[in-house]
Amino acid sequence: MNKRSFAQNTAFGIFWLTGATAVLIMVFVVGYIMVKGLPGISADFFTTSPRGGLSGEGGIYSTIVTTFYMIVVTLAFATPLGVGAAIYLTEYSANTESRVVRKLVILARFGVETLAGVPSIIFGLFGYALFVTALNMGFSILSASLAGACLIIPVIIRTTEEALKSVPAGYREGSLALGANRWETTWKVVLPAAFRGISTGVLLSAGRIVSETAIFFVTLGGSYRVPHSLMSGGRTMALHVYYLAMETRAFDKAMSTAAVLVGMIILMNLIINTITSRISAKQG
Amino acid sequence: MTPGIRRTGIEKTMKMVLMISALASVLIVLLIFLFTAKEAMPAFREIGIGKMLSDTTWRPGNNQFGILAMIAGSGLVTLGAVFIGVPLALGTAVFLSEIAPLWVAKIVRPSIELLAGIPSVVYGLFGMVVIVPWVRMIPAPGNTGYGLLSASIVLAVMVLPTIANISEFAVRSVPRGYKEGSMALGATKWETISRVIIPAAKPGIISAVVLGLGRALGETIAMIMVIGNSVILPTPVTSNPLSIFLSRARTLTGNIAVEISYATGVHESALFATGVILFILIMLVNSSARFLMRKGARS
Amino acid sequence: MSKLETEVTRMKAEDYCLFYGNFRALNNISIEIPTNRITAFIGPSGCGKSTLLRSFNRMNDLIPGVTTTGTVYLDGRNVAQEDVVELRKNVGMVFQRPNPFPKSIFDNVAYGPRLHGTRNRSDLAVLVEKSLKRAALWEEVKDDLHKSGMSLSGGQQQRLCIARAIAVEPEVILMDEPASALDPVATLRIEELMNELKKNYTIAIVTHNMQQAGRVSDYTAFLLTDENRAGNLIEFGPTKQIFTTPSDSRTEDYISGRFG
Amino acid sequence: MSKLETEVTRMKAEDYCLFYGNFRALNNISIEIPTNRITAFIGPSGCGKSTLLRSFNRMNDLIPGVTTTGTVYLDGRNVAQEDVVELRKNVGMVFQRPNPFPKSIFDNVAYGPRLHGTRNRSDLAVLVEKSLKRAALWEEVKDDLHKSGMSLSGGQQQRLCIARAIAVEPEVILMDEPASALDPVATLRIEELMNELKKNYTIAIVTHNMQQAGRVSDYTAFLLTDENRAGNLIEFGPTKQIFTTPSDSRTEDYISGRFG
Amino acid sequence: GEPGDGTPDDASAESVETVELSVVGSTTVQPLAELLSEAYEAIDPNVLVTVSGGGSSVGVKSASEQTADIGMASREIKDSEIQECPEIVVHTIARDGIAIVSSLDVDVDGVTMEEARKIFAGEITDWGEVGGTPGMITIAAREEGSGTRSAFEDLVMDDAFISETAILQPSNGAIRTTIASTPGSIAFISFGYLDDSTKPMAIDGALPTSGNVNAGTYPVVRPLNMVTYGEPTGAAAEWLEFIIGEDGQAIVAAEGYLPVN
Ligand SMILES: Nc1ncnc2c1ncn2[C@@H]1O[C@H](COP(=O)(O)OP(=O)(O)OP(=O)(O)O)[C@@H](O)[C@H]1O
Ligand SMILES: Nc1ncnc2c1ncn2[C@@H]1O[C@H](COP(=O)(O)OP(=O)(O)OP(=O)(O)O)[C@@H](O)[C@H]1O
Ligand SMILES: [Mg+2]
Ligand SMILES: [Mg+2]
Repeated sequence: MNKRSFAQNTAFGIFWLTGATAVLIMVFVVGYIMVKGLPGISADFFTTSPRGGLSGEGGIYSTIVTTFYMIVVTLAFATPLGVGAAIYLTEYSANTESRVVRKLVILARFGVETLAGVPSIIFGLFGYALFVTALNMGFSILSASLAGACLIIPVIIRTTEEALKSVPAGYREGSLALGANRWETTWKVVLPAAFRGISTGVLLSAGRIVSETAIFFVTLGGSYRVPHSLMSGGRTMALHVYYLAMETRAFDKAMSTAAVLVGMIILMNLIINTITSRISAKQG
Repeated sequence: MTPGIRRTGIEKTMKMVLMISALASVLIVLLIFLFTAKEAMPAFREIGIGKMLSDTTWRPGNNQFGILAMIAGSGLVTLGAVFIGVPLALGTAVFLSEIAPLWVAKIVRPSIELLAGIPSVVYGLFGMVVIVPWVRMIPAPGNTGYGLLSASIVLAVMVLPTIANISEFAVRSVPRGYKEGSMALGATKWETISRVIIPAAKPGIISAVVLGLGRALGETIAMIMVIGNSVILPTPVTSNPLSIFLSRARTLTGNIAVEISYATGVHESALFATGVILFILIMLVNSSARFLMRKGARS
Repeated sequence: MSKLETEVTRMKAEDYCLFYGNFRALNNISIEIPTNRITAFIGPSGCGKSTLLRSFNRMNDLIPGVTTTGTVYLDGRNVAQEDVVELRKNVGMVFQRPNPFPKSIFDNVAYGPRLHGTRNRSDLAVLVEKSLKRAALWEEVKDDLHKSGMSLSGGQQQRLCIARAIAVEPEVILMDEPASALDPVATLRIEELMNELKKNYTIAIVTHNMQQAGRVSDYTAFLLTDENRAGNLIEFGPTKQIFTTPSDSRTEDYISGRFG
Repeated sequence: MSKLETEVTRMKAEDYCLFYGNFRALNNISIEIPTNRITAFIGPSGCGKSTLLRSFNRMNDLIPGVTTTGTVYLDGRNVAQEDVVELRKNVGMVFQRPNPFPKSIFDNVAYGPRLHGTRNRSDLAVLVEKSLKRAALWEEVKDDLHKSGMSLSGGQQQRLCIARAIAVEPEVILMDEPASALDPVATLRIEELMNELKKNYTIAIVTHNMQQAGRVSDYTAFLLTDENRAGNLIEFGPTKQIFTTPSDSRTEDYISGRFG
Repeated sequence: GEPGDGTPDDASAESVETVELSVVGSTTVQPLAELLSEAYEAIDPNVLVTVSGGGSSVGVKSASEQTADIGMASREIKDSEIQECPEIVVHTIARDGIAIVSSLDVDVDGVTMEEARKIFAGEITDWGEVGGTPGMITIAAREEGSGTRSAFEDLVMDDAFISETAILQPSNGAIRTTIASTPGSIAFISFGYLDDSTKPMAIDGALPTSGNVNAGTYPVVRPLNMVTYGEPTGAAAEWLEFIIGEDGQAIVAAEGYLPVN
């Protein structure tokens, strides 16, 4: 008996330790970035653009603008496609249909799963070969966001599917039994009920765009000008961290930019958690 | 009836549109493969796949394009990350799902979510300024801090959330009945966890690890910032075989990112070929994870 | 069965079989649902009551792998050849668990009419009021029509779903254990309501509860699984007769509680 | 209740209340479980039958936020002060849904004994055989002991769970609706088995099924929720008496089916 | 403006609207070009110069295919590139010395060309062999294909190869960081990246200074080029003129590069 509870105490001790380690790692990484980065942040830092070539002077204004552009344009491409695909996969594919359609659904699922596993540098290569070079779009927000959309489409599809699946079947049956067709049911009942879940997915994807570096490294060009059209190149904040760290010696600026990035991610996580906890509060 | 016809029309159109969006992913995968493969063709033709895969020398200036060293680099850094990260991730997963009181879980889970959200370039930066100097303090000839160990540590932290989340899910989806059944027989909590819950969650846990592996293989930016990027087959730097991790290396992903800017001709094509090989490698890893997951779900 | 002959048949199943994949869930069912009457389907769990009920408005079409043989008629027309949207408009359904949409009470009831082309705000208001009154819910909610349908009690939600079904003015209302999620008081309300509704509608209900079937229905169909787990119609007739002088001993066994 | 006085009490609850957070699920329950008898807990859904049953082996300890007042005794000792592992060894449990581990039949049955120190392979083999025989499963599985417990039919799985519970040689076996997931044939097997087991064990079961309670139990406890949804013990006594001459009208109503 | 629409023909100088010039290519030239664009904007606010990276080859290709107004290359233009697009015009805007630098702890002040070659080829592996305190030499280098590396290989390595064990970094800045933080290390970087975090090393007695380059005693020099499709006109011509002019060359010099005249 004693031996059994000793084994339990030892094991649980180790598990507590791993849990604590995970938290400590987070605190250390985030804490380090914040401690090194926050002192360099002032109002100027947000309102001026990088300048001075190798000196790494200036703030991050234009990189914020570019990041924002990237989020908006990428989501504009990916959200309709991703949500549409998820609707098809959850709402339409269950119906008995021709063999062909069922084969197509299996194919589509395979596509989504594969896409979800493709590493971002491959999206970068692809974007570089297709959009930048073959389609002559050059280093531009358009090229980069098309490549970026490929990265987040699976994320949006997956989270949307989850959200759609958590809509009670009773809503659908209720609507169909009143003589609504599939699309009416989806548009009027299912999508509104899944809205919060879908926005979580979209926000999550926005986070991916904010964090992404490898893809934009080869498709966005890295100009630190404020972009003024879809064909302008640019530099996202994450990319700026990379340039600052690798090109200049302005590690302090790199840390400050990283701190802003991490702050943004924390904010997004907070929003997502509020949304999801509200969802579960409503359902529970 | 006009509204009826209009409604049917909308329904049919939307169905078409939605189906096309569902197939867009397939199209993208296809395009990605075709385009990378097309660009890679000259390299495969001129160098030969076999030669690329078996040759350790990468010297584009001299028309030598072996990527074995990079495959070894990717493999070793992933191995290191798994070695460091997996125990931590699994421990955290079991801790979160079975042991942690609610208030503790409320601290640990967001921490892990945050780790998942931190951009890889920030991990790279952190690795450069914190991990690399730490590793440099290990006394060994030629140890500069840049190398597999630093990269593995950084990567371990990066894959921790993936593995922890998926395996926590696997542990959580073990039916409550197993747990109650075991406890009702007079098992302690730990006996229940170790003898019933973990074995039942094993397929899920394994596929979590494999999925983490896929993630690790695909990581790029953080890797090039800390791994040293030398194209050598990693070898132990001292008599201790573990010192292989102090060796510098280059990953497949790093090879692409480091050289793509300046490459032309066959060199550029060889980088696309590296991409194709990476793509296939990761597809293999991920589909084995999927296979394991399905097998787990069936049993 | 003599009394049935004097009734007008609204719906009818003929030699109807239904398969979930290879599994035969309904075996050769022939049954008539008389107009302006309440017909109850009873039988042990899994005997196919819900499946049969859902065949009348083709809800089973939604389930992958379902195939059928035989025919279901509405007013003499084969439902399989009707437009399914139109059919479901004519044959409404109320589910076991109340399932109001996460919309306001008003929008819940107006949902169907809007689909079917009623856009005018005041027409809708009239229709909503009429439907809620018929469903005996109006008095309780008339001041809160903008409140979410989800915020009502279980019994109110079920009546809301009935109002929603009535609002599209169907000919038939199918109810799958409409009271099983409710407390005795709410159950009583729903039962009274059914009696009220049968003046205008044809009603078919599934119920687990012998007492309920006895209290509320005019006709009763008893289903039972055979040795292959396929549902068969054992007996069908006026409720009185089924409950007092069943012609099949299995019916008697079931009703007196010797089964299940 | 006179007959109870001649029985030996194995377990006992005294003034027992249980709270899920702030919600009082059991209110002041006092009941005795006599040795080598089958005691049935009946009552409508949500009245606290499962909760009460799980109090006897402290399974409710696993649920966060549960608090209790009053005392539960096993052989006169307060279970709250016993070692919980030892208690659960002595008070076994069989669940509503058969829950074999995803292990071989042999390992399922040997699981408990191994925990409690039996390591010797041949001892285990003897014990497994004995337990499976008692659970009336041996003949069906003796050639496939290495097969997964999950591959058995529902009824076999439930008997496997009973064998698993018996293998640790408890004094009391608690069964929470052990037959509700089973078909009539399997149910009959389990009922016969209970009659067999009561020679050696004290058994308490929860059941929804009046007929089953009537057929199988020696004593019956009837629980009902009060106006606060808290479960109260309405009546407890020999099953015959409860079913034929209940002293509380609510018991009669329930048993004759006028409730739920 | 799309990158393609700023071709010489339609970049009209009379227009008061903002003209955008897209400049793409070498990451070595990029920071310098950014400074030059900032300075030029102060003179002519109607011209907006957008500088993107991508690498020397991308620079030449972009100019040839007219997807950018101006390409940047930190190396000589290859014959193959000229063959592919004979219309391209090369403008050398600066010269760049490539300096050998070591970490501050190294006590060797200079090497011969031969020694440099052997060190980078991995034949000399200890500082003791070149007159310093014995200790292992750690080499860092730019990646294959980079302009800096190609120039260094052409000018220093002859037919030898840079050792495979070298730490490779994809930018001059990262090289400098690596050297600054790694004891006993050596690398080559562009003059523009020289600062006091690393120690410049003399080659054949000549320290890497502009003076020595101008005097012809420092041997490792390459051109920094801008490439246009055809002779530049309009804003592109004006900007390039500005760069070659006095103000532009002052910036070039201030950044540590060598003016062209
Ligand atoms: N979607 C389905 N796929 C496969 N089999 C199904 C499906 N739905 C029901 N069945 C099977 O068909 C049979 C009849 O089911 P049905 O739901 O009609 O029974 P029921 O009489 O309504 O039972 P209950 O009283 O429990 O609701 C059962 O054996 C059931 O398992
Ligand atoms: N884990 C829990 N947390 C909170 N409340 C609970 C929990 N488990 C049960 N309850 C509540 O306690 C009351 C009694 O539940 P219990 O499961 O004991 O009922 P029961 O008589 O077994 O019902 P059934 O016949 O449906 O199984 C119910 O109101 C139930 O909602
Ligand atoms: Mg049913
Ligand atoms: Mg229960």
